Amino acid sequence: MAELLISISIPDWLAHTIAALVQCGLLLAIALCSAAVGIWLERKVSARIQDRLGPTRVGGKFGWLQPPADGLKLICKEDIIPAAADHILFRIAPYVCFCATFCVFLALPFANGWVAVELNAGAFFLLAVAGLEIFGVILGGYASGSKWSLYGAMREAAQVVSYEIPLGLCVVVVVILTGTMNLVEIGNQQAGWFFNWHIFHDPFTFVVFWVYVTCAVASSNRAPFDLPEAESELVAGFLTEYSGFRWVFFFMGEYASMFVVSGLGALLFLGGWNGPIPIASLLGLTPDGGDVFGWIGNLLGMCNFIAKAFAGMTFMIWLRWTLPRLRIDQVITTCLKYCVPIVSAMLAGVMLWSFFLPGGLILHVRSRYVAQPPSAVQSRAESSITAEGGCATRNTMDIR
Amino acid sequence: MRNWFRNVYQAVVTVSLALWVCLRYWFRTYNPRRKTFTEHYEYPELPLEIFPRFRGFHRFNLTTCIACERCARDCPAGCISIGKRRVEGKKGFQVTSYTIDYGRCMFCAICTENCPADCIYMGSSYDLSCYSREGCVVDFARLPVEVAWGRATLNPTAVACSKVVVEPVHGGPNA
Amino acid sequence: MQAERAQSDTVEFDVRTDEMLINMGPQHPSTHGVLRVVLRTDGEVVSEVTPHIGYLHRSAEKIAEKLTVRQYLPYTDRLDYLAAMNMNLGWALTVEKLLGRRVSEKTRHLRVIIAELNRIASHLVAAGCFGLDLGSFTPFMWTFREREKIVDLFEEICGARLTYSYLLPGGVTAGPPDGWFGRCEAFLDQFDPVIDELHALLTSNAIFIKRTADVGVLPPEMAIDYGCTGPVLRASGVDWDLRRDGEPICTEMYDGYTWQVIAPTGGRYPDDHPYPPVPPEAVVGDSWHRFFVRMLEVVQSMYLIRQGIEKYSADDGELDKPIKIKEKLPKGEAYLETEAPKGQMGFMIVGDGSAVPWRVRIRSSSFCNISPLPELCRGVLIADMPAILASLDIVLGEIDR
Amino acid sequence: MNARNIYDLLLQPFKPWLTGHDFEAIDPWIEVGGEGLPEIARFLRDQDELAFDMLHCVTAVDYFEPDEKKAAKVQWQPYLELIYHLSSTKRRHRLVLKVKLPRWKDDRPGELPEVPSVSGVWSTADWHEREVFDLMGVRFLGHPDPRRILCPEDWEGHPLRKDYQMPTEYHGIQTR
Repeated sequence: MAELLISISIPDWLAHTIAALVQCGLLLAIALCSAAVGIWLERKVSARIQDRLGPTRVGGKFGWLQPPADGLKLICKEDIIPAAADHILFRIAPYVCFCATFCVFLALPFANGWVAVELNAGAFFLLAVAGLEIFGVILGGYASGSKWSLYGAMREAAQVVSYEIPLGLCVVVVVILTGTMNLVEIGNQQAGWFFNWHIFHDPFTFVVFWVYVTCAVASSNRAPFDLPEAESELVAGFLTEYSGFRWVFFFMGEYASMFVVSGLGALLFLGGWNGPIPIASLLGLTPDGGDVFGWIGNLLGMCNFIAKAFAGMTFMIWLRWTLPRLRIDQVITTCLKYCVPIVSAMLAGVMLWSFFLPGGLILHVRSRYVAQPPSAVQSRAESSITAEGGCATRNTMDIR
Repeated sequence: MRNWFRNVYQAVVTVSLALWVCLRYWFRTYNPRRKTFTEHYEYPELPLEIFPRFRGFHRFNLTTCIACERCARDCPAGCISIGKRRVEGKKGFQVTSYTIDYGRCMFCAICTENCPADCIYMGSSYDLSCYSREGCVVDFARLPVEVAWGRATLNPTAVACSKVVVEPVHGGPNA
Repeated sequence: MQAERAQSDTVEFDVRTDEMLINMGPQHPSTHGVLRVVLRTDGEVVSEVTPHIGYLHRSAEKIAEKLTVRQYLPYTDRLDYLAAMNMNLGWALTVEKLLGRRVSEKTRHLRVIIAELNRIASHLVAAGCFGLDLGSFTPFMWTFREREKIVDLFEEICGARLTYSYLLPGGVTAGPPDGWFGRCEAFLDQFDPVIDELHALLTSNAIFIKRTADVGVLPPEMAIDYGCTGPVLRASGVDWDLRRDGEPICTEMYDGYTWQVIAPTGGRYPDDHPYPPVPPEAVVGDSWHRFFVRMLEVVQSMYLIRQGIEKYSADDGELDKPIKIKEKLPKGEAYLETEAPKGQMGFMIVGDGSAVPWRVRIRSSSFCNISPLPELCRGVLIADMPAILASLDIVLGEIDR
Repeated sequence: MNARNIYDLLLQPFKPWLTGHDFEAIDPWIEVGGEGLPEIARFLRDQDELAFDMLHCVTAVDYFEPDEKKAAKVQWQPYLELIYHLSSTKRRHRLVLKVKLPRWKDDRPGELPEVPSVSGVWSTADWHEREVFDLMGVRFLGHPDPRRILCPEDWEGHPLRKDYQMPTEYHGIQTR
């Protein structure tokens, strides 16, 4: 975009600034929309599960204007800062929380090449920045000057820090499989039919996916791991003293981070923007067919990606309204005693598997018994070795 | 170790079972015949269905009340007070006020049990509210005629009517 | 217990920690009303618990000294408002004991039906709130939905949805309307599968088991010592139910009914039931058992209701009329405990020859059930506090009276 | 085992403390002197054939008629009566124990009557005795935590006494 602007003789610095602003605006829109839709989804799904209807009034039959209405109401609420609170930190915390989540969107590709910042180490960046979110929560909990909030913050710290480990390991599994940390590349490697997705690569990745789901739920503080704001124990945890707009920011941060972890999960395991059926490539909507076709194909891919991310969010919501909450020691136990060993074992398994059967289970069987390999495989990009990765290189030629 | 595997197995099985039960509910609610449970009540739009024995706000028949004060004596909360006046040349009393303090009434229907004239019974209104404790006091003698005579049930409009204080046009003879 | 171990660990490692005093309640989502519990905590570990009650004290006993027994009946609704029918029944039976009266067979059967329906309603709230306090919101909605149907039945029969004032001393205000028993049975039929769903969502759920099994273990001796009654006592393995073991006036209400007292005596439940097995982690007297006993009692209540409907329809006697409002009480005192859903609800009436009792004493089940809370919560984690509290199933209206 | 048998059993060791009984009442009761209460309680709980392991309720009744006209008619002198309802989950029998107390210790108004606590025998008594202290004004000697339980800590008077006057104000709050 910057190049486009420069080409119509706009100064360099201005062009880059405008481009950055436009991209930020787009991402912010996506982040906010995902939060809004997430909130709406949460209310509707929880209502259906509980034999209710959920919002029905605001904005027609389905109450789809409920989130903006909620936001409006919350803005109108009295903004209270407790006397015992650390005023500056108390004010900063929600923005830290939201900004951290927003930063993650920077590296999140929505379609082939549609990413604000295409990083070599995208997966790494994503994990690192997503971990910043707890900073806001801890700040908020600490600065509230309330004991319940402090408990929430401490729980958050303990929980998220320990869940970063299995979460990271889950990502490492995919990195080993693909040999790259570039998220765009990881997405591209899963192009083609749904059995190209990493989740179906082999039984180990299938298990790893579910471990990833567990950890993702835990790291975005959703039930059954919503201990920082466990309402039946800690009143509202770190949110206890927050009201009005600051509370909205925390809330949007939570839903946006739900979107992020779901999106990351889709990217790593569920083929990213590649649909179960490669419609785009079957119809020739690839960059090879021309810019416009490529653009339409990417748009389709983006729809795919967003649909998957929302499916992930729906699953998290569904999970939340089904399960009781774990206790803090059990949360840590689940992480260290169950998730970490399982994912470590699976890591070893994946390594061995990709050594012996590098093509994955279904592809391997297919390539052995079916003469014609799927066309998408041919268009698959050659694997690349990143500076950070440098582990197993995947040779796509083996499949043929 | 066996325990470890059992725990994992248990967790996976029971969580999936629970998810399945919830999913079933989720989709069952889309059945147009079943609907969601709350969909059967469209409260603010449509009034709730009320059973004939419902003990709502009272209905009181001013015309038959003989001001015997049995209801006021029987009331456990002491929320009924009756004002009465002898009528010259006639038997019995005239009821000048019949107040029920709904801030105290607990809708136990004891007042209706022993009424010799059958002039008080439980009505079917349930949605009456006010902003002050004084507003909870309803004087049935001041209600609009059809309500006070027991033909209509106590309703917000009627109560509002009864609360209107009619000021004299001038400040009285000494003003 | 696990949490005790956790506490001893902190001592072993000799980590210097500060204790913190936290106020849980009177406004807290999981104290089931205006209960205030002061926690002394060391990190997540609760080292001392002090319950403070009395925020809902409405001088119920003093009010009774000004009203006749018939007039006082609406006030008994407000003790355990989740099981107002059972409160009415307890009061009615106590008055009848003092007056030396017995009701007709037909009234007796109606009372059984009503009391057991309310027992189901109350246990449903207990189960739902238990789920809610563990962070599972959905069962709460489902149980309240089922309770709503029971409340509808009650509304139809007595005209109120919470404070029923229906089972009066000497009889009932009015018999059930036409078709009421049919609707009652229809409710029971559709309620059957819901129990399975609740079991799927809570009882057998791995997380639920982890959260409740071996948490807040109340040994039988301690339960008896603290006067815990009802499901709390039975979950500790004491086979004690006033419907079977109480005074004649209670037990003869259930004459001719077949049902079982649910108590895991020796760790086993009496019946072969289709419900989930006892998990190996569970210890008799822990929160899980308290929950499970309630869930099984619901099923027993359903048996009782079905039998009651049969017996009521077969009986061609008359329903009794309640006592007069100014019925004179004899001199003397009568104390009677009945098996309310939350435990044994006792009323004592001291009559002095007038219509107004000289003194009324209400012995509430929740009051006794909550009193071992400081013992149960010593050394548990904060998250276990709501779980234990919810498993005791308290109603503050009854505790504070 | 009915109240008569229990009385006979108690007669042997505790004769001086048994001050009265009524086996014909609706709930047969045995009245004991206050000083012997803990021993009798322990005996009732620990004797195998008695095994009164559950204390249901501790309460008090104030026999005092504030109305002078009516007071002239009643036969009794004003007194307080403590009532303990016991039962045995093992032996399935029940008993009512009563303790008669003066309304005021040494007849000095304001001095609460005293009775030994049984909270060491049955833990139920702990809270119930607190409640009796709170509402009736009986001091339980040896109680581990003699605080008010239902009323606020700084409440004055004991509301269930017949001559109790409700204060018109509590910390600036109108009470009526």
